[in-house]
Amino acid sequence: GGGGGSASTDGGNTAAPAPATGKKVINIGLKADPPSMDPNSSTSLYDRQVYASLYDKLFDIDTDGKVVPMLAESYEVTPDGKTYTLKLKQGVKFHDGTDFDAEAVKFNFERNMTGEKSRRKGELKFVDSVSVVDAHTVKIQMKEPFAPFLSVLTDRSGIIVSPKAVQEHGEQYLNHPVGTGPFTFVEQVKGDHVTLKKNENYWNGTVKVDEVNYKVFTNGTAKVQNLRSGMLDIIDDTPVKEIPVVKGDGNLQLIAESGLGFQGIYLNNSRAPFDNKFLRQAVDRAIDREAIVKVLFNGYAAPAHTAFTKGSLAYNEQLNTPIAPNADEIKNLLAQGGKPDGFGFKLYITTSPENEQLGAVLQNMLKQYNINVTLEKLEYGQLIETGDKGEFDALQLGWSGRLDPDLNIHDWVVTGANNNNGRISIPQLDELILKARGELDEAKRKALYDEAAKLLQDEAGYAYMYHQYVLLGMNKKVTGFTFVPDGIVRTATLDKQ
Amino acid sequence: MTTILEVEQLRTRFRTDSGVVSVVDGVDFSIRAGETLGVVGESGCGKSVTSLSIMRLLPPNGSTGGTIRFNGKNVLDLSEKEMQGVRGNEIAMIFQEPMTSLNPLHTVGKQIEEAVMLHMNVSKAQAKERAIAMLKAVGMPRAEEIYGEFPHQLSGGMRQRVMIAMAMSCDPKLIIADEPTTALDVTIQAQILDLMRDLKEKTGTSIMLITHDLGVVAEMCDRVIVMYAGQVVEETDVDTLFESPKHPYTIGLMNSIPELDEEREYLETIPGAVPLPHQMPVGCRFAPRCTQAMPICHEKPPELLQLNGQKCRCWLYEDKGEEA
Amino acid sequence: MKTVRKFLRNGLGVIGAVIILGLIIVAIFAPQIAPFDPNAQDYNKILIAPDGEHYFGTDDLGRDIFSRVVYGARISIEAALISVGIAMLIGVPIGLLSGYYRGFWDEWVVMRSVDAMQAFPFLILALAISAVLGSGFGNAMLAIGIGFAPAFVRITRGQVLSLRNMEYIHAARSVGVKDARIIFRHILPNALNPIVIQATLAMASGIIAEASLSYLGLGVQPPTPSWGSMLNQAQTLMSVAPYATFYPGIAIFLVVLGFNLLGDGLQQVLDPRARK
Amino acid sequence: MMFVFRRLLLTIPILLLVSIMTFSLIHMIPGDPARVILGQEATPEAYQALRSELGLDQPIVVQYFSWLGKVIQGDLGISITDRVPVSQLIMQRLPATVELTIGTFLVAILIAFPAGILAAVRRGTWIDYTSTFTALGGMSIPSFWLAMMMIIFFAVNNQWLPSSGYVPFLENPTQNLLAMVLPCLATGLRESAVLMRMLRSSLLDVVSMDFIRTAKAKGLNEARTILGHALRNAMVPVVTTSGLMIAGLLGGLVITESIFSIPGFGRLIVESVFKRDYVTVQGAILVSAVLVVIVNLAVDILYAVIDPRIKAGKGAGE
Amino acid sequence: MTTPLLEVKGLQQHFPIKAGFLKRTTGHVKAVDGIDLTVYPGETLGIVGESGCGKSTTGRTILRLLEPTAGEVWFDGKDLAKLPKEEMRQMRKDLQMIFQDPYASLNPRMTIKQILLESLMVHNIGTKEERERTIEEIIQVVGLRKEHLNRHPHDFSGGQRQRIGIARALVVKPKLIIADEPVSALDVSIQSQVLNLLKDLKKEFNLTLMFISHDLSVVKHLCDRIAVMYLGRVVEIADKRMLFENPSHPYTRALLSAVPVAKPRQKRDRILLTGDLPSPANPPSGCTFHPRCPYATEMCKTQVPSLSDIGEGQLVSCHLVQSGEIFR
Ligand SMILES: Nc1ncnc2c1ncn2[C@@H]1O[C@H](COP(=O)(O)OP(=O)(O)OP(=O)(O)O)[C@@H](O)[C@H]1O
Ligand SMILES: Nc1ncnc2c1ncn2[C@@H]1O[C@H](COP(=O)(O)OP(=O)(O)OP(=O)(O)O)[C@@H](O)[C@H]1O
Ligand SMILES: [Mg+2]
Ligand SMILES: [Mg+2]
Repeated sequence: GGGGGSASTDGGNTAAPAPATGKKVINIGLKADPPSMDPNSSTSLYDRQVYASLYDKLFDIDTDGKVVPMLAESYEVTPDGKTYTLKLKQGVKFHDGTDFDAEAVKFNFERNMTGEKSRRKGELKFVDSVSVVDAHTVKIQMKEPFAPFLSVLTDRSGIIVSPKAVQEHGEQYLNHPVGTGPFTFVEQVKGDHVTLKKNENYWNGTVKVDEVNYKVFTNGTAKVQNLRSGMLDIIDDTPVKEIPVVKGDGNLQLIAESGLGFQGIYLNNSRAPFDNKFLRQAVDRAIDREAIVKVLFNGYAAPAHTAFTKGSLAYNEQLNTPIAPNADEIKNLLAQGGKPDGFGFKLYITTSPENEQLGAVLQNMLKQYNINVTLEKLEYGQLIETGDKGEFDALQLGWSGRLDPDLNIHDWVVTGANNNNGRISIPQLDELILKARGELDEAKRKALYDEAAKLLQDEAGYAYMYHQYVLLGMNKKVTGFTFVPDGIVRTATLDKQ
Repeated sequence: MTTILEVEQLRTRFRTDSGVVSVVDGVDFSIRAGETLGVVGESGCGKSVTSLSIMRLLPPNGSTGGTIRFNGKNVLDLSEKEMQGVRGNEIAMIFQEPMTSLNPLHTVGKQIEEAVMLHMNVSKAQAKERAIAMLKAVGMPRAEEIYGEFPHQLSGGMRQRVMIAMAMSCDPKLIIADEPTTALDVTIQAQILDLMRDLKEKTGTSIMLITHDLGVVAEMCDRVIVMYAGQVVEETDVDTLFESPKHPYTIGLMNSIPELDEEREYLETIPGAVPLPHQMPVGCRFAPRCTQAMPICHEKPPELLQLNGQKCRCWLYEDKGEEA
Repeated sequence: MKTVRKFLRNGLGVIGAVIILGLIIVAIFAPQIAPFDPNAQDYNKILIAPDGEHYFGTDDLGRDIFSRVVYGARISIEAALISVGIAMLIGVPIGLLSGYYRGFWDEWVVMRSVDAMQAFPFLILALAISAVLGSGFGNAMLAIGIGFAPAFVRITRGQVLSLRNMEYIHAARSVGVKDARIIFRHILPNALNPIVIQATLAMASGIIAEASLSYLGLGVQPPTPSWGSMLNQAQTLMSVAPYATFYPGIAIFLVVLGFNLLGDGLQQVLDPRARK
Repeated sequence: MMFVFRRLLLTIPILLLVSIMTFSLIHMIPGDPARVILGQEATPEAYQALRSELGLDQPIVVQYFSWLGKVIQGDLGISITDRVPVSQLIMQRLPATVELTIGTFLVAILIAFPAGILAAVRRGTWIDYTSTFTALGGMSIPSFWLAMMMIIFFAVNNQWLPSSGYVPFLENPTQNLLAMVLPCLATGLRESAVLMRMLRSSLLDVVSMDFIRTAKAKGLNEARTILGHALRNAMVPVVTTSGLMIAGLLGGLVITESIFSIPGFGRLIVESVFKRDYVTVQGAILVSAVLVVIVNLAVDILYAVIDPRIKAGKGAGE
Repeated sequence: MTTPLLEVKGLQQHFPIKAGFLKRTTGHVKAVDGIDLTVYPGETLGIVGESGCGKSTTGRTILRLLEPTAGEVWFDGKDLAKLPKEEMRQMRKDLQMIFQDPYASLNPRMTIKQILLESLMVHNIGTKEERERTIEEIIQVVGLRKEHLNRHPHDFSGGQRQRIGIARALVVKPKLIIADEPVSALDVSIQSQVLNLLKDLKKEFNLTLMFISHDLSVVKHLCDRIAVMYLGRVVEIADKRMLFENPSHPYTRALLSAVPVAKPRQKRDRILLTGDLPSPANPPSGCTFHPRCPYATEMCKTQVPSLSDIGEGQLVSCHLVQSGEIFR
């Protein structure tokens, strides 16, 4: 390694803008365009990266994955779990100079709960009302206890934007975002970059860099090249194949940590062949997760057999450890399922090269047991729609993950839930998960999830395969970085030598 | 009269897909100062190739042998640069198709001027003056206007006048006119031939007039060579040609043309067709079509014989003449 | 026969024909030529650089790139033939009828549609069509075929327009031959040369287009080894395994070159304009 | 200028057809834009709400005409997914593509002209064969593969040139130009091959014409014959090809733009197709069609400059 | 007099000139502008005139290869100009054409046999065997051999091709043949072969022929009556002998005098016309010949002369000749 050192000495294209203006600029490479600067309507992971610079949330996640107050000073919950009282930080101002206060919080909640274009309604559906107690206290009344609530507030639903800006720009707010975060909005060129500049009056410590640029690089190799050449300081996602390059470069470091999400296969429980539990099991058991992790990710992913990752409250190492495929067992399952000579099904995947490889590997693995997989690529939007309509045998789609266990499982497996594309319907499972959702005691909650996970594994309703890693690539000149399990880069503390 | 052009044993070959073909094969003739030499023959007999060989303007797959002596020097020995000094200056050409022989994108005036500037060492203004004068000389009405017009604005006859003006513009000693009126209507042809005759009388240039129309030959030429399949088969002055043609081909040619002022029930014909360049007969090239062919005709090619002022390539006259 | 001999003398065209012949042979005998099953994954042999066993190395799933390239020839040939076949099937009849009958339909419907279709950037058009049809080899072919069709309409129509004024067409009409027979017996055979040339050249573009669509993720279904999809996958390996990008690309290059050379050679021999 | 005006009128039906084709094509693509926008987090109510907000619940013809009505007033609409005026999106993306197109075109001309002229003049010699073969080779390289190879060689292995990192010219000219080198070369080489062959064959056609013989018979040397007489006559097909090329590049640099991470116009269209942002796709394709039309118009005007016969209505190019 | 086989009355063929990009019709090329002709059975009518005067267009319009703009074409009791398409197609059996360019008038992709058979086939003439026999006969009639039948046009020389073209016209035994410059593309030695063949055939089959040419000597050699055309109109029609002995229209005279004669030293009074043939898109007013006519008067500029008999069936379209002012 280290041979690539010439890159950083190549002044020609190394962060050329910085010396020219004497500004400290951090350039962050994103895999895709962040579509919306308005958390109210956002649905993209890439938005969330930018929000970390632009906005603050009521709560945040710390490095251990614990929920900690951010714009909230402190909070209280009534024992029935139905009333939350939040004390807010004082002296915080939005970028437009207006005050952050209880009214603003109420405004944001209401906008998220009732706004016509709000994509936050689902997350906040258990909130009944929000009332201002005093200028820095709000009270939130829940319809029923909802354990993941605070965790929800560590994300987009917890972001407080400037009510004034919203009123001023209306529909166009997403192009004129105003938050309380460490950086203020300068411009966005769709598909290319978002530029933010230092918030001189940041409430939470001095911001050390003058400017943050989020640049879109759809091509992974190019992104890594730019990291090496110094054009980028941080990249959100290092392609697995490029990891050796990053690691081999003395100026760079790789931050590889397990993320919160999972990837797996929806098996359509509502129609043949996967209305047959044994056939589902056969497929589930035939997937060699270790091999997938090794071959496709070079070890930079974790085998999965549940929806929960390390750091999650519901994580159970034993349950999550996949069982190596056993030919006899699978044969048996096939026989039980009435297909002793094997069977075939169609698996929908997305069009990305990585996904194609995954498909090819799965195909190869299942073939040994006479399970013939026909692959069909669908473009992402179509894939989602196909999943929604339930017109498939099997479909590969995972989840980027949230901290609270409920947000990783409820929608996927509860009868009729939003993302339950596999049409899983196990009354007992539904019961367990709904119960866990209202359970505020962590230990009891975990026990419920363990039971649910076991049940789900036995039913093989959804074939979990692996937990993806967060693979940040970073120039060693960047300091002040701390990793938070949601994989989002907090820029407030960053500096550059 | 002095001889200005003397062509001896001219041989032109082309590299083609079916091998090397000899298209002009041992052609001899000469042109004297102030005379008009007619070159007649059917399509494909090598008339144009002969003229292009003289100008050294053959396409890249062609090569020329023999001597072409112009004003005493062998044209084939000149460097390309020297040759450029000859073209347009001492020998000028007029081509068959007035439609396509002018550059459609340049004005008529510019195209004449270009030749003048190239050879006459004059200023641009003088060149323009000369160009206009030439246009007037070829009988163009509105010469000043025509100077600035593009070829497509002119009719065929006018374009041919422009070509003539261009050819005459540097006072060449020889003008090679390759079927200058074939593409024109008879009434226009009459105008152009008239013009050429006039100009020749005024300037005394020699003209090599290529044509397949015996009528044109009769009207224009002093002497004539008749070509067949790349060879000269007969050479004579114009009167003799029409009064007592010698070569069976010439005779056949003359009798196969219907005439306006005489009535014939049947035309004479020459059976068969011209041989292809790569399938030339061994003996006399005309023998397969000749009604008077003798055994020797099919075996040995005849030489061009001298018969008191008339030349003829035919075994029939072997005893009567001497070799040219 | 003369044409054949003439073509044989056209060196570059012959090279093109030889390349394509070679490709066809490789495609037919792929199972005999390829040392490995193109889809067999060997996780112990991931990303092995080219050596004596794996001539072109292995890819990130441990598949033998050489074998995949060999099998890819099949897809390429099919891509070339099918896409151009579709384009001709659509374009040639429309061009024939439109050019022969002229009039309102020709001027305002057919030609304006052709104009409109050609106003789309080709790849975008193919992309949109294949997005409509869904991914997959057949649909990609249909998309490319539809995308190429306007070119065939144009070239056929152009031919018809020049041929319909030929004396032998007038002759046929004056003899009393019916329109359909004139179109198919007299015009079509004589319009064929430029169409064949265009078809050959279009095959070259067809292969590139298939590769481009595959590159954008809309090509054949995995694990079918198509050169385009191999490149698509190999692009993630650019810095670790450049050879994985190299060989499929070279294969595409060679075949496209083959078709281009052949098309060029045919043009020299068949196109009267270039014949001079 | 009546000529230009009529020419413009003629493009109206084409533009209409283009818009209809785009509209129907995008609407035929399976996958509902609302679904795509909402992603995995959609509730059925949110989905319905978004559909009606986007006007997707209206009959398709109504949607088309309401869009068209706005377009006629110069309003390309608001992007479904980005919520910005489509015109703004396009304006943000065009500069990079225009620059790339110009660069590509320059590369193409700089190679094609000398090579094409030389090959035509030295027809049948090794120069001709070499350049013809090279050109056919150039045409045969998939440009995205060439791009990859160039990245591997110039950027990954040697780091001589950046493989990406477009910045607007005004922001940082050096870096902008450096970043443009590889993309322009990668596409330009292929285009130069096309152009060179065109120029060669067109020149050969012209060189065999009678008036070239006339020019030579006047005593002009080869250089003056070719440059003074042949070249301009040979330009008509070359101008056509160049026009088509420029028009094609403006919307068709999709792959180059994505390999080199250039925020260009082609990528905007592709991204929008994938996002089902049909308002943007329609707007962008309409703009690209208009560009094609403008380029064609420019080509036609150029013809008239090159060839005096055109103005007289005796089309030379037909 | 016998009844005419073909009677053309007021035939017009105006080609629209489409200009601009909207292809609007901005004018008309009046290629044929009101022609009257009669052809009697067994005769050969020659049509001469300079390039572009509308000879070919006349021929093609009579055969409805071009749809006439106006006028009547009476043939066999029917007005061809108004015949429905299919009836016209069947009618073509009786009306055949020989074309100018022997290289362009035979489909290069068909064998001679196919070309000849096609004529018979489309009109359902004879059985298969009869057809074969017919074409074997006809190919010999035009001086070729049976072996030639299976060859393609490119295996033949120009003269041979023209023989094939003639065979194609003859094979259906038409009542009228229109020959459009059938020899002008041929070399003189070949031209005479074809002319002789035509003359033979005329006798043998008692052909009725309309022979179009720009070559006066050829027309004179072959034809019985001759029509001289100028700018889309017939300016003079007369019996051959009459026309050459007593050409009456000034244009006819100029034309005759312009033909170079293969008699050196023979000095002739040549009438040199000034200027070129005007464009048929914009023909001069009155008598279209007046701008070039040495005798033109004021009347010629304004009044269109009509074709009228000046005796012995000689029809001339000239005010001055008709009024006896010149050449009478
Ligand atoms: N570039 C060439 N390559 C091969 N053969 C050629 C070439 N140019 C001319 N020829 C052949 O040379 C022969 C003589 O041609 P040339 O043009 O001199 O005939 P011509 O007597 O001028 O006929 P025409 O009356 O038709 O003009 C022809 O058979 C022709 O095919
Ligand atoms: N299809 C057409 N469209 C427009 N104009 C035409 C068409 N056909 C012929 N013309 C014009 O009509 C006029 C007469 O043409 P035509 O071919 O009948 O003349 P021609 O007497 O046969 O001449 P040539 O001796 O050259 O064959 C010419 O000016 C010609 O340009
Ligand atoms: Mg010639
Ligand atoms: Mg004609």
